[in-house]
Amino acid sequence: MSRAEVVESADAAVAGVEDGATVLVGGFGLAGMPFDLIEALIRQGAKDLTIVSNNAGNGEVGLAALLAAGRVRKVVCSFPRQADSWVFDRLYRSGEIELELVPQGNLAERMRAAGAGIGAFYCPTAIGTPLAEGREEREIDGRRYLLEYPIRGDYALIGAYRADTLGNLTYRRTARNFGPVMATAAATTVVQVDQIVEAGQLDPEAVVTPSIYVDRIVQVQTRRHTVQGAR
Amino acid sequence: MSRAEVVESADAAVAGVEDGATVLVGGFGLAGMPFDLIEALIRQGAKDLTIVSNNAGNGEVGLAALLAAGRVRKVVCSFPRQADSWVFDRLYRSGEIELELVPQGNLAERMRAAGAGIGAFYCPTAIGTPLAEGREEREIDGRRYLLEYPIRGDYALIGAYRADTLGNLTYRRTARNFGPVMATAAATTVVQVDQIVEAGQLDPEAVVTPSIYVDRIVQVQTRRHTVQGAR
Amino acid sequence: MTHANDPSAGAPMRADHPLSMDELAAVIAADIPSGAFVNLGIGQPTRIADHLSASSGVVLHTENGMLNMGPRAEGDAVDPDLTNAGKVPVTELPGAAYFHQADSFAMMRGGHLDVCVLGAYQVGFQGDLANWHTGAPDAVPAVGGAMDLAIGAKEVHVMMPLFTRSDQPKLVPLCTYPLTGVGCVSRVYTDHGVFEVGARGVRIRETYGVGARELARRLGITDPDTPPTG
Amino acid sequence: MTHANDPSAGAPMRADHPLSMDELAAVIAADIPSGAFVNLGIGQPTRIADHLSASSGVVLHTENGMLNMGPRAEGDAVDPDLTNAGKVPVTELPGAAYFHQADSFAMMRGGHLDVCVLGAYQVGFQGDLANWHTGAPDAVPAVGGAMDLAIGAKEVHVMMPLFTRSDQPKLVPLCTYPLTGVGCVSRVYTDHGVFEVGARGVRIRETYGVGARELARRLGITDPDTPPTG
Repeated sequence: MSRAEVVESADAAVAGVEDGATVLVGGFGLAGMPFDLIEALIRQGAKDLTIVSNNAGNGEVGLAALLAAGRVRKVVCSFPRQADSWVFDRLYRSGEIELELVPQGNLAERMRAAGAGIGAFYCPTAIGTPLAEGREEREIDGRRYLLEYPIRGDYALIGAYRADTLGNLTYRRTARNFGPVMATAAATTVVQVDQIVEAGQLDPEAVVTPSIYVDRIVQVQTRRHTVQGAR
Repeated sequence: MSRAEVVESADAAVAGVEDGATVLVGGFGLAGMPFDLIEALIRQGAKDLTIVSNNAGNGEVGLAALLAAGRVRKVVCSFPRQADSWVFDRLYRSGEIELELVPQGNLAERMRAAGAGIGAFYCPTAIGTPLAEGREEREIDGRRYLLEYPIRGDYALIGAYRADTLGNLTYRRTARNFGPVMATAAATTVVQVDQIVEAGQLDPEAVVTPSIYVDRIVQVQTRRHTVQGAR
Repeated sequence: MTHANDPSAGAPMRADHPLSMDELAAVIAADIPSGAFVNLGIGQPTRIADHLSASSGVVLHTENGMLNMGPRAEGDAVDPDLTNAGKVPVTELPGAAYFHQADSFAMMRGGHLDVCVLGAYQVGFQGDLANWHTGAPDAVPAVGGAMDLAIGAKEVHVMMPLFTRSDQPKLVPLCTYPLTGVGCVSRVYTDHGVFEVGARGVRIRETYGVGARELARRLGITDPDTPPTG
Repeated sequence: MTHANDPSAGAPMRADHPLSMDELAAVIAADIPSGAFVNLGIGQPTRIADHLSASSGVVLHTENGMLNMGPRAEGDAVDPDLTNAGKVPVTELPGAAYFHQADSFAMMRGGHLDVCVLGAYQVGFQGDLANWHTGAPDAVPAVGGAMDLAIGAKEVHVMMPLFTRSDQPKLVPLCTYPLTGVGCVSRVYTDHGVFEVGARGVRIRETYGVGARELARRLGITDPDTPPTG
């Protein structure tokens, strides 16, 4: 049933992603980005995707490669404009890709809401700004709030550090970022990790993503990239 | 400023609690209950308190002792009725204490909302039940939800396992329960721990409550109690 | 995540007597799909754990903040910091994880649990659940996580004796006790039989020590789907 | 938790020249109360970290999920899994903690940070902030965590040059650029002076290399609180 499956390859991990799917992609810049899963998704061929991620790709790798391959119809993100986001910039300026800009905290909280069964929530972020347009406003205890709705994914592709065979996850440092939230918000959560260990090998007090949120795990030789001063 | 203070005694830790204050008290039954802080609060003498906690006391210890001392005007909780909740039962039946019954998940989520700057949220819990009375209802995507507001505390009294000198906390097993949520929801968070270690001695990946949420820490010889089959 | 429960999964038990609660727990345990994430309510449903084999891979959730909860703790294994939702000391299985209450209820309310099994005062034919309050004026009300489980688990099942001590059915056309959740229960396990309930009404899946027609008559069930034999 | 910032805390700096951004960073660092929890925005504000002494006990938050962030990482200390909000590799101080994005923004939006210091395109006399979008039709908009910090930190301070390259003031009666937040900024640190802004209008706290009257005239500030000397 829901129990996580350890698969042999990144290609097996992304099997079944349909054209038009909404895919949550982990990472803040390149930290935590699931490079191998994205490359497998490019090989897999699904197109017309909606990608939910904090950024819109750096350089030519990861999310930028998926965008360059023409598979993405729309990006939902908080910070597309970076020094090395030339792939997205070109597609955006030529009208080949749609952008929904969401403040970073709303991006995280709206995915949390999806995972937590919250129908909508009132948040003060963006009050009085252009990003409040089209949103319902309400005053509570003298403060103004906007109504925000959940963001759900058909798939989440995330990177973590260690998994046990049941699917419990730990992360490394700030590469944790969106992984734990996205894992709760997708119908199918796919994780690439550096290492898979036996159940019982992770400290139960230090598990960050409990196994219930994980569907497929693949162990890879994770490559790590830095972006110097990019944002 | 906000930096946590290590104090020498439970009495120093609860100094300043005003009559009429709202106090969030950690623990699920007796697991995680901050016995020493509650006993110090009884000695401190604040009265007319509103207590927010999952239960309403067990036996004669902890929260039950505070209730027995006549310091509590109102209890906000999810599960007051237990095999050994005779102190609360007597006060409730004699009309000496007010009860606001909140489903456990709403109790937790409403305190999280207080800590997270959420003005209110829509939740499906209690739809169509007597606990929906007086709440605003809304249909979202074909499902019915109730509007829930934050619960804030003037103080939170919680038990944890280890603290470092900055105030980072770890917990033990299911004694974690409400501690991390209450720590975010109170103006002043007071923690009793088994052990205080130097900054750098806790694994940064395994910190559960970051130091920013903690105001006062006291090291005690925590007594642990069990309730056999009580609930 | 796929739907945890297939109504045809449980091999019907042929019994010529009403089941004890322990026998019933074994029936329920056999119905739980391998690898499912399950919450067992306080009271009778906790017995189900005793009938789950380790090889089933069923993972137990306890709402006070844990996945992969093990059996009740005995003797030296008792740790006051490790209890189930009934505050009974329990143990930890390999692959366990601890989390706080907001995270635990996010898990419950977000639809991630495959099955929960709860006790009940009454269940309505349409799946309404009443299990938190008798409505008696002198009763101290207590709800705990029951309403959260009722709206949150993918499948809400009930385990209860079919009749009260005064022989009143607890599976009823409409609940008279205060509700815990509306239309949330899909299956009811009782000592006299197993029932599928919900928007299409009630259907008897199997019976124990009583004929289906007789049981349908006693409960006032008129659904033609009810099988003719028991 | 108490209010982090006392407007009288900063010892006025007497300078006979406009400050460099580095000198300004030192002024801001000196204003930050000991033990405060602080978020430094990307760009110029990150320089402030270089002027915070370890003994100040100031704890830096980075919105990508960390408290007690250390200085920029160099050489072998670079770990691609450990960056600041500007995606620059940084280090970890003793007492650090990591958390995920929803927890990090709960911390920001819940009012737990004492101070954040952000860069800006414009600040309005009433404390409006514009720092995410020039409004140019061909610009790719990006907001990141700016709007969350604007509504969340107890004190929102801005660090910016007071004039654009074409000598237009960036502290203005009303922002013409798209807003990040309304009435959220309480103090503006610039190369020419420090300003208190908000509902009661703008007040010059100190000036660098220019008289307060002259500065008030250039900016169109008419507040009588403005001190007569600079």
